[in-house]
Amino acid sequence: MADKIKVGFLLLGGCAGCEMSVVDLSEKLVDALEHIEIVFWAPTVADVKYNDLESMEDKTIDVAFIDGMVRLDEHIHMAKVMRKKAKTLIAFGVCAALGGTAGLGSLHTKEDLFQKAFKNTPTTDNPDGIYPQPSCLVDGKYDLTLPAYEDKVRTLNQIVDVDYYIGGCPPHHSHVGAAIGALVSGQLPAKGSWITNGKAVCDVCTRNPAKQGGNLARTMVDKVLRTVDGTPDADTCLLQQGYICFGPITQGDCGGSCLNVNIPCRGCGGPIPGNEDYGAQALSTIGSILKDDTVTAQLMEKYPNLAKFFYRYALPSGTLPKRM
Amino acid sequence: MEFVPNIIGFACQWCTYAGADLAGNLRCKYPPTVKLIKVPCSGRVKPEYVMEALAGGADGVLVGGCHFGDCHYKDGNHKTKNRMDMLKKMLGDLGFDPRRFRREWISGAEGKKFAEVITDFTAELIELGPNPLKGGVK
Amino acid sequence: MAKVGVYVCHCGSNIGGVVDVEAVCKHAETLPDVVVSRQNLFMCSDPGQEIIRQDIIGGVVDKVVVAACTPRTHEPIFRKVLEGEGLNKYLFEMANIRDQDSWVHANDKEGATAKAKQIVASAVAKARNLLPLEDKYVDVTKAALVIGGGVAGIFSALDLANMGNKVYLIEKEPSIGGVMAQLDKTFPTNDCSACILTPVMVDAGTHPNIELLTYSEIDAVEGYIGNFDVKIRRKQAYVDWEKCTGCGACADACPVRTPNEFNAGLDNRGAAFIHFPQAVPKKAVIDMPNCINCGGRTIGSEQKISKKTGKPILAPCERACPAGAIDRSKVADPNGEIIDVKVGAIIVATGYKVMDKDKFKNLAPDSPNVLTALQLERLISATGPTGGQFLRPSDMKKPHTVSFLSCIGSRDERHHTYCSRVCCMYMIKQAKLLKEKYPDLEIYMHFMDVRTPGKDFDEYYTGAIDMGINIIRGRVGGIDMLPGDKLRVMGFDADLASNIEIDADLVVMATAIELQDDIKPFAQKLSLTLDGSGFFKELHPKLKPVETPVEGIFLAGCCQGPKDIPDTVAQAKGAAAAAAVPLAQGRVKVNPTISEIDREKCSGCGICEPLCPYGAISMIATDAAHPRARIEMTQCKGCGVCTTACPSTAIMLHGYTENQIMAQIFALTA
Amino acid sequence: MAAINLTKMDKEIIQKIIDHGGKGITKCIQCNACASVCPVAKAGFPLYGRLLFRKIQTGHFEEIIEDSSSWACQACNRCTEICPRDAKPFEIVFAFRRIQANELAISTSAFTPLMNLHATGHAVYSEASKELRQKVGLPAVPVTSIANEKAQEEIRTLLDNSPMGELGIF
Amino acid sequence: MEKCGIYLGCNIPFRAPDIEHSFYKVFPALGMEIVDMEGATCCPAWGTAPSFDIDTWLAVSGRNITIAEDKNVDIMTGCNSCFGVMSEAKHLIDHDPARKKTVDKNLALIDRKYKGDSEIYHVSHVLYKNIGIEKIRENVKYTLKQLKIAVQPGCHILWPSEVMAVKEKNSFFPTILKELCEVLGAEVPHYSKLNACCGMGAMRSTDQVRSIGLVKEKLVNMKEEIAPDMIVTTCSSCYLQFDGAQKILKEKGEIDFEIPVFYYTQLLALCMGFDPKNVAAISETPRDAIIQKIQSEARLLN
Repeated sequence: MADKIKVGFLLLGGCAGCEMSVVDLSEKLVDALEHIEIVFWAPTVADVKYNDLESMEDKTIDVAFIDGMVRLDEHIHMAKVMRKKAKTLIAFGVCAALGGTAGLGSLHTKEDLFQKAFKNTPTTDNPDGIYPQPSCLVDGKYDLTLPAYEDKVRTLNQIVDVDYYIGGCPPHHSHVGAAIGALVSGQLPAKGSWITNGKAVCDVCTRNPAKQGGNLARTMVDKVLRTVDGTPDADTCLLQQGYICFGPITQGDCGGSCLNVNIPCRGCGGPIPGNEDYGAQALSTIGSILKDDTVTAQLMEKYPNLAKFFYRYALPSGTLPKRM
Repeated sequence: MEFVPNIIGFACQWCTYAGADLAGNLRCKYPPTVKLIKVPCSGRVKPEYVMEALAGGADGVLVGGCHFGDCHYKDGNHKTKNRMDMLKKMLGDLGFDPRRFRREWISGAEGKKFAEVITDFTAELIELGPNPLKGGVK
Repeated sequence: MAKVGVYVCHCGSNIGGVVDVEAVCKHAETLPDVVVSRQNLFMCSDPGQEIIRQDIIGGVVDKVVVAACTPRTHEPIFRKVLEGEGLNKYLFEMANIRDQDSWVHANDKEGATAKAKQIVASAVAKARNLLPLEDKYVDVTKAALVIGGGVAGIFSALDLANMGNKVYLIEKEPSIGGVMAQLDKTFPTNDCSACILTPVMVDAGTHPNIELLTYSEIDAVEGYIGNFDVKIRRKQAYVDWEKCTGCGACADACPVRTPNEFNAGLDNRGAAFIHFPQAVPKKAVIDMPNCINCGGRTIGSEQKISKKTGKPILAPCERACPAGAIDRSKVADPNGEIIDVKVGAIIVATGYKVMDKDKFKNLAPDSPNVLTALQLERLISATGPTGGQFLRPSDMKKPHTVSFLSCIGSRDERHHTYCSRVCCMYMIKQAKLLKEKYPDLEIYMHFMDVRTPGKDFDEYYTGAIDMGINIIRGRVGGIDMLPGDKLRVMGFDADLASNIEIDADLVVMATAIELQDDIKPFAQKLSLTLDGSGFFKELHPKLKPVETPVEGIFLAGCCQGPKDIPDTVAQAKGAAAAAAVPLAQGRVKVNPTISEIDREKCSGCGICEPLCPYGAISMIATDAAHPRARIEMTQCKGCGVCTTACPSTAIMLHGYTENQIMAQIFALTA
Repeated sequence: MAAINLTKMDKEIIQKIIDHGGKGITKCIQCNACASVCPVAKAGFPLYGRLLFRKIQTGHFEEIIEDSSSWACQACNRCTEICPRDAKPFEIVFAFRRIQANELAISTSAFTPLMNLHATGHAVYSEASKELRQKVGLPAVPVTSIANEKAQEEIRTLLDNSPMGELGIF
Repeated sequence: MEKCGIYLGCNIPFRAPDIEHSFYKVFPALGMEIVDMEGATCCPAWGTAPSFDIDTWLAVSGRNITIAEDKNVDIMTGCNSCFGVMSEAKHLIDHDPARKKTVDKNLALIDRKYKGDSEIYHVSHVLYKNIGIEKIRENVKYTLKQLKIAVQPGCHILWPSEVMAVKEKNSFFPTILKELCEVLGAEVPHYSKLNACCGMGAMRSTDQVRSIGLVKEKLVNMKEEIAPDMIVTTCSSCYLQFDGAQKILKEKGEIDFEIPVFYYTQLLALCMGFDPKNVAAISETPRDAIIQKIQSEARLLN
């Protein structure tokens, strides 16, 4: 079929979980394949090499999905290549969109991270402290290289122009399905937008006190609990109970998956459209709803690193962190 | 050239902004470092604004609100305290010098205090030197 | 594209003498969207305003920035100019380059000019993003509330009532009258205080438009100018005022002795008491914390029946009351009764208190012969504890030597830095009254300096010297207690340049005027602020002396700052006139710089709902599963707390939008 | 006495007083409260506190530098406790004393305690004390610096390295 | 047993060692262990370093404080002047970071470090607050019934109250010493010049005549208003002044009476039955008669 949409998938620094969501579409993916043709899927699925992509003609891919964050020079290079080859580029999942959890690595130096990863973990035996080197001459003649480690994590849009964003860690397969559906039907929002229903997790959460009304209407949070401190009541708003939940601040395309299993939202869905800085807004919203400064102090004690708390999935995209 | 810090101040119109006006009435002297952005209440100041200002290269940011018990809107300043105390902590956690950010309660009667706070803040910023993000990519 | 006009004011030399106005103008021209930039010696003058007017008429500009003084005083003036030429008045922004620039950086002209450029840039950035706003109006309740029944409150209430307005006059004591009712005579005419005040109290008590609510306090104030909802707590008197005739029989019968506040603690009253002889309304009150529940019977408990007679045994107060107004078996609510009233304007006239002598440890506060000046007023008053006889408290003997100490707690950094304004004069009054009555009395008055600004005041003072009253320049540092209840006043005579000692029988201290200890929570109920001295802050010290930052709430009397009776009455009448304006207009404007919710954007998380200090936000279900927030326009006061919290960026605070503030930040970091 | 031409006075003394710890000098409003309870004033010394402050405020210096009244200040601090301007009069008197001391405008009797302090660590010391102590059943010397070579060295180090060390007293 | 560092100063060990000895007798008997502050120097007296240079003053006072800090004890001073000098010094060091910096620099010269965790108390504070009136009552053997005492608290224990760790309820009408004397059974009437200065200290060395003039005023006032059997003080300077000046005044014929003078712990020691040869053996104004009277059998409590 000539008018099949040509799709490519490229994984940068990530776990390929987002791609698993695509696979999780199962029969729906098979149905979709009537309309789409996957021309590139590396390095996860297809036996293609980067130079296969490099050698493609520009703009031959209709829609490219890139998942994972940007940490290596290789990521930068491949993102740029894919941008050239793709007509439409989607930052797929929260790592590509906002940096993801691995983005918190930016709060540590490269040296610290290397030490932790290659020397100080209990299961590592590396007394001489030998670390991966970007290039190395073996036997005096083999010039071997490894991708070089950048100083900090970046989001995809800090490297190339991004047309659309999809949140989630990973995105819920139903959301991926809906996004692919939108692609196929051509009903996409304005360029630069998130593909999302645009509402907070609270909007889909059955525990939202605003839906209960009356005595159950939302009140100020009078204590702070972590999930290790107890088991939340399964019907009451987690935030209201003191389990700090980012549901109000986070896009709810997941359908409230975590809340459904009694786990507070940590924000993988990304900020609601209009918010530029997830962590700053999370701090502002949560700071607003805490009853008084003793509760605030409690929060700061329970979560000793606020940057890692509020920016769990979004640090590299933060207004201030991205410029540091 | 001598380093003159650039301070952006978010000032509640009822207290700190009025206090700054009073400093003028009293002809208090302080360094010409602060530029106030008037807000109805310090509770209107998003933490993001502070971060934006710092990211944009401001050497210091001040958020000025009313003393507890004096808020024109009853308790907007309590929200300010919660948010800004956490923000100050988070700046440190981000590896950004939290001394570049101050949250102060300055009433409309405290013109002298306003001048003192700015004088003191300016001196501290001179000691800290320019914001390392000055001229950084936006 | 906006067409921004920038108008830079010299403010005479106030700005022009420090800031290089020409350079600021030039800089403004380089800013985006600025189409014209002009300067004038006084932008707020007619010719200054005319410049702006012409540019609007000519279509040159559609957004106006004036760089001058503070918007807190001058924004309304310039907004009128826009409005007059048909331009939306909210398309205006002020750059404060005087109060916050030239006045404070006069020693650094270069720095001040650089800062002025930045302030103008910030204002222009905001102006480019300004949106037109529409004023809305609501109807006004034609009634007023006057809080405080002292001389200020009484005069405010009378004036408003005489203009045809319904007035609620509330007073926390059982009677109106305030501190003036406690005074003996008043300076500089020596009229008897009670003689001039009592008829006015009666006027207020009988005026058809005035509803007197004494023994009452403010519980809560909600709403806004024109439409205040006030909850008044009428304290429980435990005496049926409908029946009480004010005969005082219960007070005579009551066995309790507790310090009498009206006599400044110089004597005692019963737990059942009448505030003072000329009280209005003249009604008895049982002060329950001090009631000893005669016969072990608390209020609301059944009467005991006499075994002898088979009749109920009555408590002394019950038995004494000829009108049957006291029934201790009746259950009463100690919280009192809540009365809801709706008013369009409020006058705060809560008065003051004088400092206690206990704070002044070096001045022998434990001696009964050291008195505050208010205590002396009571001591020499015909209705006072001694029936007007001048006797010192320790032994009820007539004093021969009296020392007066001024500025006790006033002009003192450890207490109050301000001058209490009336002390010099009332002490001279007291000294003169005493000297007139007892010419052989030796009187020494210790002043830092004597302050007599007022009509006929200095003549009054020099008259005291003519009478042989000794005026000494020098503050007293200590008092020793001598045997025989005498007091050794250790002073200094600046003119003799020598230490002096006076062996006094009585020492009178002019303790400072200050507001009541519980004034802060009260102020908070009304959203009013206190100034650095602890008095209620007026909107402008010169031009808006009775207005407050809360529209529709006005100030009268000493709650705004120490003042004498003529000034208090003048201000009370001024406050009444100001409060009458919205009542007469019939409608008031609702400030359009308030928050509004974009329901399309709202996610219905409900975070905003509990944050609103005015309960203006409610969650309305569009369909059951998706509630959305709504803001009640008349309740919102535009603080923006919800705007800041909203994670869906669905709330816009008009006049302080995200775009506008961000634009200012960008301008200031450019 | 001829009139004092205030415009010709030496106002630098005010800053000097501030530098020596008398920052309250500009606050004094001559209310006389301090003098009313001051032992120096009551004992009849000519240049008691508040007059000293006025002299300083008006730029008198040469006229007062040799006056010994300030050395009668007992440091009782009753003035500090009551000063309505919180000017801390005691600090001003001592600031003036320090100016006098550093110009060595002090009585010779002040030197003995200083030299004692430097030599033994004690401002007041006499050999006769040994006998007194033994009389009441105590060891001839107490455990203070008088019996402690190291302590004496320490006090000398502190004094020699201080501005006082420059005055040539020790 | 609680413990406290004893700071002797100069006057007590060298001019009135019987006061020193009374400390060693009284405090352990009341359950307070006394810890020596070896190598302590002069506080330094107001007329020395404090009159020359603030930082030198703070260094010397700071050094004395470090001796107690090293032993983990608070400081108890017997002399009001020492108490005032060191309390003010501590207040300045603790509240003025710039001064603290200089103190640290100076003390580093002698390998010492000021920590700020030892409080400065006066002997009368320890007796009143830590030991307590009741404990004293329990340990007294002889009562002072029908004896009248004029108390002299002294200035430096009263003002500036801001810097003091223990404050009187009203520093202008102090009661701590009065209560300490009353528990011994004595009558302690108020006299009007209670808080007037005795004239000792710097004034005495500057102008003896004027200094003695002040103490005379005070003595006459006591005599006229209450005619006490003895004067009791907790200040070693006041003690020396009252004790020494009476002799001079009497010789000059300015007074015609003598009132015995005690430092409070001397009187307490006598009431507890200690030997006057140790605790009250040196004075200019005779006090043998009153001592005998105090330790007479008639006054023994059972």
